[in-house]
Amino acid sequence: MDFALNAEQTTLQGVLREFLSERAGETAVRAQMAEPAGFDRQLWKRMGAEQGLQGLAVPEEYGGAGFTFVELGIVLEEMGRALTVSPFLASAVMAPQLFLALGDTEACERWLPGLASGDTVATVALAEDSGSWESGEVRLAARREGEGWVLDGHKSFVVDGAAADLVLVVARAEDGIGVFAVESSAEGLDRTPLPTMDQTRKLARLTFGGTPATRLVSTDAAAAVERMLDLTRIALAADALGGSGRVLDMSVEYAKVREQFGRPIGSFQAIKHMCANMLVELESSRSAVYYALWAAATGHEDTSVVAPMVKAHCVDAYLSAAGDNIQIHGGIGFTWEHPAHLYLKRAKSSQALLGGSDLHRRIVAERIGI
Amino acid sequence: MDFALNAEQTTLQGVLREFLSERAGETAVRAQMAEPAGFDRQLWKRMGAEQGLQGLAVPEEYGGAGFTFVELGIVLEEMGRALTVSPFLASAVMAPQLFLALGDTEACERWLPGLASGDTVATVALAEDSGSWESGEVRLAARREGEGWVLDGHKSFVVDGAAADLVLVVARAEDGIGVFAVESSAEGLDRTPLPTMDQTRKLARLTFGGTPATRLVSTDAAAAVERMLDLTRIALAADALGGSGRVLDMSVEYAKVREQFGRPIGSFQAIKHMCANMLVELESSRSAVYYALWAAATGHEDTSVVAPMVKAHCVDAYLSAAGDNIQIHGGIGFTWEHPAHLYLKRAKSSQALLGGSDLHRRIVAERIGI
Amino acid sequence: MDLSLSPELADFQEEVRTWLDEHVVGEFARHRGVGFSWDAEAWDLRLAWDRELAAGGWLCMGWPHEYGGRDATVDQQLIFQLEYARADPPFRATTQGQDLFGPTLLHSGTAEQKARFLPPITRVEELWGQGFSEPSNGSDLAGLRTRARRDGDEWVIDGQKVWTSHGGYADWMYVLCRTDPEAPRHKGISMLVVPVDQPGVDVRWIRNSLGGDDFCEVFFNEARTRADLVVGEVNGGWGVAMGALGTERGTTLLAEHLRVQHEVREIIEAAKANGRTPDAALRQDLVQAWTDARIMEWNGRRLMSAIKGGSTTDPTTQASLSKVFASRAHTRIGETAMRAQDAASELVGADYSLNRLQQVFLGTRAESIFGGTTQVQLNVLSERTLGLPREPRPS
Amino acid sequence: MDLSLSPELADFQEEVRTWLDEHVVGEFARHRGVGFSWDAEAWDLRLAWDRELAAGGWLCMGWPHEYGGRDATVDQQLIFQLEYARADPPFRATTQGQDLFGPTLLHSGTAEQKARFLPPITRVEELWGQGFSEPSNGSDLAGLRTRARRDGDEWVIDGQKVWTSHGGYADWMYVLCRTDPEAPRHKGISMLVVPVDQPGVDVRWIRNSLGGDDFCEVFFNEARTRADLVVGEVNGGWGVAMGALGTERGTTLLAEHLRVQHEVREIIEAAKANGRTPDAALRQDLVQAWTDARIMEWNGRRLMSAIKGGSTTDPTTQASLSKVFASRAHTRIGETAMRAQDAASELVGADYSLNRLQQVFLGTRAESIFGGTTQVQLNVLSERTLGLPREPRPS
Repeated sequence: MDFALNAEQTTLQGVLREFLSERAGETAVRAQMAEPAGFDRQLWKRMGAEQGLQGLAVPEEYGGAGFTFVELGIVLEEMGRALTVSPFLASAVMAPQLFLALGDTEACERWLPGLASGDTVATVALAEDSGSWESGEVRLAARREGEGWVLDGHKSFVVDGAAADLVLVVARAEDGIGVFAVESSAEGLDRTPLPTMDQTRKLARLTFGGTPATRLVSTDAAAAVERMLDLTRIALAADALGGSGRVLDMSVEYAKVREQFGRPIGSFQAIKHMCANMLVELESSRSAVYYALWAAATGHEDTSVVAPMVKAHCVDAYLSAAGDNIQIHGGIGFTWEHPAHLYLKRAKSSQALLGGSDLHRRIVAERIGI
Repeated sequence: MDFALNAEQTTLQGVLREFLSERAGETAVRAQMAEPAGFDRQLWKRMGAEQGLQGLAVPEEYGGAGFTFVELGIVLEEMGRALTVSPFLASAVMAPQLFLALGDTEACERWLPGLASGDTVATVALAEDSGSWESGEVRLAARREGEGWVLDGHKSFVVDGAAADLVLVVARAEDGIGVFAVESSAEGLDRTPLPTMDQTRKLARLTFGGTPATRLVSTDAAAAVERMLDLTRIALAADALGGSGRVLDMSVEYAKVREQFGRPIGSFQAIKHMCANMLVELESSRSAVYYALWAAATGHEDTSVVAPMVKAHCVDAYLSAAGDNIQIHGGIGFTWEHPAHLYLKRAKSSQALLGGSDLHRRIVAERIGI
Repeated sequence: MDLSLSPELADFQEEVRTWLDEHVVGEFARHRGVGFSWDAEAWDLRLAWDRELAAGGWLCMGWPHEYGGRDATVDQQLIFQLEYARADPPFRATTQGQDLFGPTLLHSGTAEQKARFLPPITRVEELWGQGFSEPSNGSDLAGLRTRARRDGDEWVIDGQKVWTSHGGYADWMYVLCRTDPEAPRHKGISMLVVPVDQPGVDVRWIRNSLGGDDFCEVFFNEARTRADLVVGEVNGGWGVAMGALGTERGTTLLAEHLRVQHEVREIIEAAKANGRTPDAALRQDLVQAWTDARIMEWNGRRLMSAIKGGSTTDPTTQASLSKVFASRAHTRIGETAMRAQDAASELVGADYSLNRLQQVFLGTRAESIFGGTTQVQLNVLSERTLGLPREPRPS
Repeated sequence: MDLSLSPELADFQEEVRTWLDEHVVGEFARHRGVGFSWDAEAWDLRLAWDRELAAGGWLCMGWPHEYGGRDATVDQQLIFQLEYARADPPFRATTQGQDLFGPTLLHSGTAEQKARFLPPITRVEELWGQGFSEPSNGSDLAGLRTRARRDGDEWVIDGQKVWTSHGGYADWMYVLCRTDPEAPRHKGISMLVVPVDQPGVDVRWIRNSLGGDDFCEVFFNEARTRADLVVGEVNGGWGVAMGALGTERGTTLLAEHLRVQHEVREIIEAAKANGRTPDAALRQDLVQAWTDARIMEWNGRRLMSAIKGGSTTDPTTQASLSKVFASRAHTRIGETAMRAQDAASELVGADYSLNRLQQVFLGTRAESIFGGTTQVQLNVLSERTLGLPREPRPS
């Protein structure tokens, strides 16, 4: 019984930190920022070929490495730390976890190996212009046409929606909510990258006009979507944990060397306590994220309560830490050239994604019976 | 045009501070604390005879001094500072302001002179066991009997309800909400002092069984009650301002003399900044309270928005300052003998009185059209 | 990262659960969750409960068998705490000896001292009080002034201590005294074990802001104790005391922090009873309270792993940040507790008796002060863990 | 305590209101509220608006007639600001000269300097930039390294300044230089007036985190200015600069803080448009935002009274605490602004163009840094206003 990463997991963390700092440092991040659908395809291939990251948590029978959500969380933490611009969240968390939650083995066999290898980039399209991530709010219509299905309507705030080769679309059919696979080349599919304040996480708007789609088989698609959302919430908390860790490191490093009034600013109690409070919050977030990852990995009944809880808590803590980091840096922290603002924006976009923290606390309230 | 007390008002403030520190210091406060209906009748008489405080804001035609709500606010601030145990809020704010808002000149002529001189102690009974201060929630029933009215039901959380000679009861008659004057000797009136966590502010529960009462004439009693509540909200904010000022003074005095690690704790930035932040909040509360007092004094249309706003803001700031004061004092601040906890409790009871801060912000939201 | 139980641990869990089910009955069941570190409420009942636990062999579980423990592993201790929290019996009374002095003696005492003092602690036969803080030094422990001088075979102690939890019940105290006034601040301090029942020791209760008795001040006026009742080296008491305040507090913190989940449940029940749960603003705070309580648990479990050595975080850091997080969160929870009760939050019982939620509101103010203020904890975290420069010494 | 208007002030209010009604039209009306201290958005339009104000005689109202002012009273200035905020025209562009350098010169300049430099400021003919901060010294202004030495009739300046607002538009800069390297830190500093259009001055824009240009760095490489262009005494620049940062900022702060009420209204509108106002948690934050905005106004009005001398609070303290309250509150408001926009808060326009609420979220991060960090303000408040002991100097 250990509430800590084991030796293997710690090694994975170290390898990833080195890999990302070599292959996807700040210069690489900034190179992908300006382009609303940009991501580093070189890096993506290396992630797959050298590290096998995309398939880490995909079961071996579908071409993955069969590790658990804990290992996936370690990857997400490091990517949050490095602000990695890649469709990892969409294609290695959201899409495969939706496939797995639906339990359509045929679809898993058909698509998961491509996702696991990184050859296919996939995403899930759920929210629409209203910005709601509740499947009950879905309006995009699916109707039968001949043997298959066609989709009509739109999706928005689709994570990496402009770059994905495969889109899992949550749509409303006659018999209720269903999930439909649409390939990017499909007829009547139009994709517009949405310029975002956080330029490291790409969103897109998709329109569907009689677009042919394959319906994935499931006994309860809405429940599967909710399971996918819970896992994505935990993933975002892990990303926030990584970012929080990095901004604390930046603050501490700067506070040690920056001198004002003849002494390092890190010797002033105001700055010391700000950093120590960031540490308290960081490590408390770490406790929460690690527990949530373990719960997700083992299918613990707690997962559905813990997922919205840690999402709200950890992104809020991240936003606060990212703001404090700017304050500690002073003027330089307010400039475009300094990375401090990139973390503030990533924290903010993490807070908004899947719905804000108030909404997530409302979900917790319902799930614990308040 | 001046956003500051004028010379006369500053003098009043000084005189009061001296009067209360001489006549109603901590020993006097503690003497009244243990008794759930206790208040210092000697002091009350002196307030009237020597300072004319009870009638300060009562119009001259009703035996008062005819000053404005600004002067009343100055008194309340000083009483909040000194934690004065007296029915001033009930008898010099709530009851007379309800008389004036109702506009029943006959009743004003009959009762206000006694309130203004301090010979009569009065209060307003509005909330019931539910704790709600909305007149729409009132259930206590008034019915005609012969020429007069009788009351049946209960009231709770009545400020100084056990000590009052005259109770203005908000009751539900056939034709809607009305205000009824009941003397303490009235038949069928039963009063139970309620022991409270904040022992400086006394509450009572009153039961009425066929109790004879005089109905006060008014075109819109509910509106008059709301006006009285708004003025009481501002009064509580002024009380909170006084308490906040005192806890900051206590903190600063202690931080200057208490030494740890070979230096006054007030030389540590953590303590300095805690005190400076208390100052920022104190003075911002002061700006808010002074504006609200002026708005109330001049009948400004802003009053109904500002009243719940400053109540919520200033008692929340008070509670936070009272907590910080304990922290700065360390262990001694946690003892019964030290006055720090008295301020924490007064802040908390001010927050609960008339409904919590969330409720007050909800009222603001409605009034500004959100 | 693996929180699942081995078959052995699962058996142990079952054993604990069964014992608690069978023993948290009668008066003990009627006093679930009564008491806390900062109060002496229902003292006799809690003492009786401690003796019940002792009889079951559940106190001082990690200590060696020879001193009355059961050589339990850290994992077993953790499981016991989790089950204990689930059953919510009265709060233990005699934590001073079990959680603070005992572990210190185990670490730094002589064989004779251990044999003499540890078994009565495990059997709840002798109660202990801590003599560390003084009126002139709270956070700055090393500034203590109580002095002890040798007089033949005895130490003679003069001075005053304060904030001794439950000191009025103590049979013995472990007291930090300055034994070499010439040495630098940290170097002339010894930890002496002093019997309370003697003319030179005067213990007075301090009433706390809840209106209850918990802490004491203790006056030493030529108090005496045997020369060999020094824990650790003479003049080496500082290091011994730091050990007592350090990593040993894993289970103590955990017991306090797990208890909070019951409080939060009680807050939620209060809100429901007042019809306040539809209030979305309060709902947010209730969820925040629940989140905070869960994080306290997770921080505590990480601390236990750190104590086992199974974590990259060192236990001292983890204990310190757990404490800062918890005291801040618990204070927030206390405010939410009052709001959930609405107007009734003001009403107390006869003789100023407070309900549990009111106790939380007032009592949590002590948690950011005692055992090292939040400010001191933040200093330590920033300097020792983050490596930020120390503040300049006064010139 | 009397906020009512005398008949004269009521007339003045009417005059201001009428003028604004007649002039905030066309492009100016279409750009209501555009711009802020920390950005150069719509610069040309704002410059045109400043010239419109100048033509109306509304700039530098408190200055003597001889320099282009109208000798307005503090009350008149306050009323102008309140009416200005109500009309919400574009944010003034040329505040550096009007609010910072001008008042400094009025206070410390020679008659010749005033006659030469003040009228072009009131007519928006010459723009100014501040040269105070340097890369190595932000909050610690007295640590500045830029040096000026006399060479015949001229000063020769070498060094680097940074965070010069709108520096790229400046014709002149007022620059703090070390003119006596041997003197103690605060004593060898002079304030020089330096023309920007010369080979020795190189101004470069710094892109801020909003993606916009606002601040500049300025490199002085043997830059030259006339010997008599010193404001105040040679080596007396510290006191002159402190004046510039001190009590003169009443109207500047007020203008910024009153603007926030429009932002809060816009936030409320955004929440309504998103159907989010039934959300009770957001409602609480919207009311908090409105409360904060009102308190900013009231703090600002108290500051104006303090400047008049009609308050027991000294203006420096009031300015400092207004700033701390406002920067903290404004940051909170920025976060509420994003939440009110919900998912759409992430979406920006072409070329990273941000809506006003997004600008508030990002831009407010500068407010607790520039013009003296919150930490420095809290130090000053605790030491000068509360009289707490200074921190010990490093030994």
